[in-house]
Amino acid sequence: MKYLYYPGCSLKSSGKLYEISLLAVLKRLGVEVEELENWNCCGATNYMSINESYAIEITARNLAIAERMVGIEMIVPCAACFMGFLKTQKYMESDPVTREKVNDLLNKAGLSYTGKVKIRHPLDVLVNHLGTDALAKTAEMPLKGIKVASYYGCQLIRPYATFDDQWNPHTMDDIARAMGATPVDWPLKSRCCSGSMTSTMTGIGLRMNYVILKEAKSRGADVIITACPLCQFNLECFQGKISRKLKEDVRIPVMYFTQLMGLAMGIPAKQLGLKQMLSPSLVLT
Amino acid sequence: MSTIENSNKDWSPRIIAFFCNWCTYTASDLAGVSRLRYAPTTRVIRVMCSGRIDPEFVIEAFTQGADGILIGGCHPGDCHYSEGNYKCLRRYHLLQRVIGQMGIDQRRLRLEWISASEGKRLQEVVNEMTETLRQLGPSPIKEVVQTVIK
Amino acid sequence: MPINDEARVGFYICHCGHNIANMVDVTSVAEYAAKLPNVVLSRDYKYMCSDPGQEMILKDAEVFKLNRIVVASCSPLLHENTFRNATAKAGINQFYFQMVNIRENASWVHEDKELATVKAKDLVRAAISRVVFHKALEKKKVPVNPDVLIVGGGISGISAALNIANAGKKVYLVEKDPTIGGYMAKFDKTFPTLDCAACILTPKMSAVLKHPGITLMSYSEVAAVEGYVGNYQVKVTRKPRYIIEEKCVGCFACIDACIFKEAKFSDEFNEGLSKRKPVYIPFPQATPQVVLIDDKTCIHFKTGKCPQSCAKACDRNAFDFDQKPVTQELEVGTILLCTGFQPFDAARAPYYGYGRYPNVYTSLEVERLVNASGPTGGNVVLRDKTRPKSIGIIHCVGSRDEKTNKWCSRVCCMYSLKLAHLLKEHTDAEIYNFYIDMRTPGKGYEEFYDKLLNEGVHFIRGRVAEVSDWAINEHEKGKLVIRAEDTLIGMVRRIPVDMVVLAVGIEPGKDAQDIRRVFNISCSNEGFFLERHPKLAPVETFTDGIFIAGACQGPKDIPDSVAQAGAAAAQALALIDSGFVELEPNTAFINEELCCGCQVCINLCPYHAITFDETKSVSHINEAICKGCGTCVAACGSGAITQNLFEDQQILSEIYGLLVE
Amino acid sequence: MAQDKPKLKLAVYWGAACGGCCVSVLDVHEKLLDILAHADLVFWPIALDIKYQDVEQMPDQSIDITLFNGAVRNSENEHMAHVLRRKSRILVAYGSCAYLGGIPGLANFYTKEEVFRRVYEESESLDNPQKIHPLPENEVTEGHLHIPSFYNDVLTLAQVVDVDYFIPGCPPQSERLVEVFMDIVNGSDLPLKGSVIGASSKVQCDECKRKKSDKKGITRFYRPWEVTDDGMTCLNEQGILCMGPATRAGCGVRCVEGNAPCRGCYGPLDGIGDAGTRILSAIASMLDGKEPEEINRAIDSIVDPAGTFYRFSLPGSKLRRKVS
Amino acid sequence: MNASSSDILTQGLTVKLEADLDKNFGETIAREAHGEKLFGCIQCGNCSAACPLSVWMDYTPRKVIAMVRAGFKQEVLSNRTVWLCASCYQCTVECPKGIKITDVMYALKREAIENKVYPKNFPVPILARTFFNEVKRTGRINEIFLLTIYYLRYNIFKMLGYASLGMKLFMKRRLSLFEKGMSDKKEFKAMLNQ
Repeated sequence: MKYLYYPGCSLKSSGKLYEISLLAVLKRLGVEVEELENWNCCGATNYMSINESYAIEITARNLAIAERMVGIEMIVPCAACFMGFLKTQKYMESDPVTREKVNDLLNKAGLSYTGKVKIRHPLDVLVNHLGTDALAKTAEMPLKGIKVASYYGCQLIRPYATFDDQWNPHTMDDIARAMGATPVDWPLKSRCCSGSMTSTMTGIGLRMNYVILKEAKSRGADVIITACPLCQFNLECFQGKISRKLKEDVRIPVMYFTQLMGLAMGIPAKQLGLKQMLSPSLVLT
Repeated sequence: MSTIENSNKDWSPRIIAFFCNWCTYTASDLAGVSRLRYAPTTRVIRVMCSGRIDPEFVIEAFTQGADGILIGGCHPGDCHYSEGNYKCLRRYHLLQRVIGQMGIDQRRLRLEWISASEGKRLQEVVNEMTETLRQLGPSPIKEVVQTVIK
Repeated sequence: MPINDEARVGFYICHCGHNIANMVDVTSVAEYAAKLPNVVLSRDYKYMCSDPGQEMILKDAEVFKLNRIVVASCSPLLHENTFRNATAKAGINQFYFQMVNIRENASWVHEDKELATVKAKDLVRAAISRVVFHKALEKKKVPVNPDVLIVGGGISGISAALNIANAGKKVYLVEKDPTIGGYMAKFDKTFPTLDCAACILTPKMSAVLKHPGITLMSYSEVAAVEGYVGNYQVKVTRKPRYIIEEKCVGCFACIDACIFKEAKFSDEFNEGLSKRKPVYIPFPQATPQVVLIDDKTCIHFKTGKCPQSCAKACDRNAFDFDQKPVTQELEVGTILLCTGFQPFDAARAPYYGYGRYPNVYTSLEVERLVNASGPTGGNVVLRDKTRPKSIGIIHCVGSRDEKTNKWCSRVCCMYSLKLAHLLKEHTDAEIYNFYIDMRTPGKGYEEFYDKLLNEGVHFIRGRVAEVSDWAINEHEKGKLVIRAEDTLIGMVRRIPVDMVVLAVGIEPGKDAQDIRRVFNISCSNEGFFLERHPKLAPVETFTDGIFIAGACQGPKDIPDSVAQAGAAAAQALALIDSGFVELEPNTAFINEELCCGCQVCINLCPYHAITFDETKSVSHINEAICKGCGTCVAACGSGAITQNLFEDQQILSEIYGLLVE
Repeated sequence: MAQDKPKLKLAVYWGAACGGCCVSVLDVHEKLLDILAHADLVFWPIALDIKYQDVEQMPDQSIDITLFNGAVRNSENEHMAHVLRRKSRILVAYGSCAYLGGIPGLANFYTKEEVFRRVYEESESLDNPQKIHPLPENEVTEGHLHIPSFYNDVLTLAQVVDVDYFIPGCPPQSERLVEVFMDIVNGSDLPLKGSVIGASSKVQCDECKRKKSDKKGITRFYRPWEVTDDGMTCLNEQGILCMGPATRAGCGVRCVEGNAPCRGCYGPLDGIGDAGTRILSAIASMLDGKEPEEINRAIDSIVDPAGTFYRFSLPGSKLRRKVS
Repeated sequence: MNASSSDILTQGLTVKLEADLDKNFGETIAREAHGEKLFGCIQCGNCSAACPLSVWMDYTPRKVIAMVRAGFKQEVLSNRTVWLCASCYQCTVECPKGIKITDVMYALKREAIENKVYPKNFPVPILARTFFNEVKRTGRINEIFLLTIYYLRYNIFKMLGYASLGMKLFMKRRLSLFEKGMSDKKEFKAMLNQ
């Protein structure tokens, strides 16, 4: 089993721990990945705000390269990149004007995209391809008694993704369960974390993260797991500041789901980047 | 020469449409009642069932100058005469092969299942087919048939 | 193309007021037609279907010795018969007529008058070149069987059955459930008059049972329908109740005697809010008053090891555990479909928490809760037996939504108001109605809304985005929080309540598609049965002799359902009283001189109308059985089969006419 | 034999033909003597040394009957069609090629260029390194050379000149020829001009002795060598594509009698506009299957559908030739 | 100003005169947002209630849609509602009329930038613009550079608030100044510069 792999900018910087833990887990599961050559930024939400055609074009370029590398399926772990790819595919599929225009540009750069690449999120690959039974077998040190609040954020499951239930997503819960932990049912699973607003509209951004942290804690969660570098960054790195500013301790371990999996699989903490975390570390009993 | 070519508009194709009485013809009535606008390219011939459509009608229409032929019947399982549409489907697929071998672009012959309630679908199909035929341009068939090259 | 010098065609084009004339230049079409071969006369007229229009044909036929008539106007499905009759009155065989559809097929669907006119001319030319080859034919008259089949025993089916039976006709009423009554039987009060549903429905139910003209076939379904208008053969399958219906008197001794001392199984009639035993009667006033056994839960059927205490308790020996489905054949002339609707499944709107939060109810569940004969005896309590102090009623659940059902379900606003009133009355709770638009078009409906506005019920105009147990303060703790924008104020509101009522919409029954196939009728896009014309033929279908009424045709409240049932009954009676129907002579026949006996055609006929004559070694079509689809015609390698009204030459001339000036 | 009537003048000519039709005339065997008792052969290229110029110099209408076999393929064929029309009282399109185009008519699936390329450039048995194509006009050392020009379209006789009667068959049954001829000699009422003569008014199945039933339900077709024919059952019912259901009888069901499927050389019945679509529709009506995939699987087993259905009738069909 | 500004009512806070509307605004935005069906909006407010940020907006999303189609161009573009949209798509998936409200918001952002009428010194568009230029320049994003440039443009003092967090991350080796860029930027740039 081999996939192409598009890390995106975040996984190379602030989301570095996502990349190393993801790669460690995939390696353990025997899933081979090959990084997309000479990839570029997906444009994220900002490109859509400034110039939509550019946003589509630069993402299409990545798709074209994937197609050239005969990568039929490509893993995209960052929620924003993932959504951006799906959106680009959707536009190119349904809008002939966009399709032609983008292909024109691609052709001039010596590329072409015919729509063959299938974009998959690691959650999709793990749960729907490998299956939770297979995952459970790899849990050498099951996380007995650990209560996990899965936090999906927004763009991972909507509006285009189809690998999980849009209204009540469960793939991360499935994984947590396979790792021996207990998922917590809570209503804010897919509520927005404010994205980059923690840097722009700080007051609002912090407050939005506050309600998420607080609700997870009040539901008895020991840890929040995420599948998006920005969600993880916001929830983890700002929780100290939030606790100080709002005078309420909302600190709680916030990990990538891959870090949690790694723990259960017995992958050394260092290889999962657990030593580099800012939030409290998960206490294993 | 048909009247359309004599008009001063941009070229627009002529589609002979064979519609079954129960589903597609009714859908075309529904499109009318719902005032759904579509390209004025079709000329409907009503038959009781798509099973009545003789492949010869299609060839005849082509040789008389039709740019496209649209066959409309009930959805599989919904035929008013229980299975006439399947009989149409079998003839259609074999005919498609033959017209392909005859050098006729197979997009000029189209079969669509359009139920009595699908006025909207009828509108889409006619517009789509009109667009396809516009891109294909006027059918060369009539001229080829009438002009012997020695 | 061959020609026919004998034909003298009279051509007429209709303005249809402005309907045609606005988009098709009718005078230029008329002038154009006048110059076509065989055309003796060409006229345009404001309304051809009017009496003067038809008179014109009569007079012209005589003066100009016409023997063919072509009318360009609306769809033949609408007025072909009108003009055929006019043709016949003019002394011309009615099949020497051809209609050109330039309204539905041209003026109503195009925007370019020039092109629409060109199209009209092409169509007219085709009709004229076709009509020349028409042949004189006769319609076949077939008597109408006066018996009527009504499918569905809800309020529509019940009303129609009584209407028709009271007119002295025999009615078979087939109901798939063990009792008639439908959804109305579940309701407590009805809007806007608040009269009790049971009080007005149950007398009708027993009237059906007692009526000598009505044969009630409950727990039965129509398996197959054959034949045609006036002469349908229907197969009805009765499901096994395991009780001999004629013997049971409804004493319920068996239910008391059931080996299950406690009722254990979800009670369908109470929407699962109470329990019943495997042997049960759906509700006390069920009609017929006959118990039945649910073989999925009965110990006898599951293990074979039940002492059958129920059967032993029956002093009339009404039990028969070996009952099997029984199929009965009926012969009827007309059929009324009153198969109703199904409520929207609230689980399909996961954002409202149905099935996730126990205190989220559907409106039907609340109907049972407020009902004095319901599971709580009319005492409105939550699942934990506490009384709600605040209740949110969410309108349009499943309706007006592209993700679920696009249409307005028409009844939800009114029944939500009714439930608000009843809940207020029963609990004195704070009640919030969340609506998108308040729709109260009906007699006394707006007045009912006025009444509610003054009863202290809150109205918030905004679609609820979510119901959740996410509390952001003490006030919200332990409650269900409804989040909606109060659009009239422009602010988002979070309203914590104890109970949420989802006003679920109306959608086509889950078996609507199967029913449609059995009866060979059409459904509109959303899946409701399609009427022949949305305004002028609202209870007829495209299959002659089959009528529709009630919510199977579209969302409807009780008064409208009853009214439509009356209309359908009147249509059926009119057909029966006319005594006979005329059949199109569009049948096929085989020319024995050409038939080679290859038998390709025989299996193509869905009606087994074609048989092989071994002695002559030719095939033969029984025209009484032939329905005129023409599929055999296209299959004949010898060209030995001809379909009346759709002969090869007629269609080829039409093609030629369309394309060649 | 009484010689009170003057002898009829008879001509036989071949256009684009294989020669089979001429042989079929010889195949009347000793009946030829009966014919010659009543007729003089005035022109017959394969048998008599009479030149075109001789025919051109005959008075108009001086030939009583001309049997024209072969399609019109080149300027020579067309020229002689016009000459013979002028010289003959009755012009008969004799055989499938003259009647509907026949086997040479299959060239209408190609253009003249494609035919030339195949014949003069690609043919396996060819030695033509310079890829020389024939030219109608040529200067050679001996002088100006003219050869007939090759047409792009193969034509039926009736597409070139007015034809009185059609005798179908590849080749026509010799017995039929004698019957027709004797009718004319005996002065029987001649059939309507334009009729197909010497054949039946029903299709092959009428005369075919094989057992037919209403169970067609074909799921795939076989070429004759792929299955063992039971010798009794309708070939189509066994999946062997037989053109019998849409082909005029008159040959004595010869192919099927020889356990080979009918190939359609007698053409369609009167009033059938297009032979190919007629058999297409009949064959499609025998198919089984409701899913497009199933149907197409069955169709895939028909080798060259258009070539099969229009094997003898392409130039005489509605489409006449491949469009592009 | 157009003639109606002299109207006596213009001093009112809750009055809008026809002459001051941009009647094509709705059409323009609908087209920009890929033919979005915003004219099919039934003003149910679901978007507003679903939006996690609407409580901080000047106008709720529902009201924005109403204003767009009525032609309140000035008001819509110059307020901060559209810039508070975090593109979480909650409104889009919930809209009963299938309006892709998030895409409408994107279209409004682009329109605002084009018309240069977004709120002055408002951080969101500044970050967006910075991000845009960075990618255009290098093909990828280095968050340290991105944020530095952003704060330089927006408000250098605000950056101080993040200094300690930045330092912590830097110490934990979670941020670095030198990340591997694209190996070949030529064709990427060529594509964008066309």
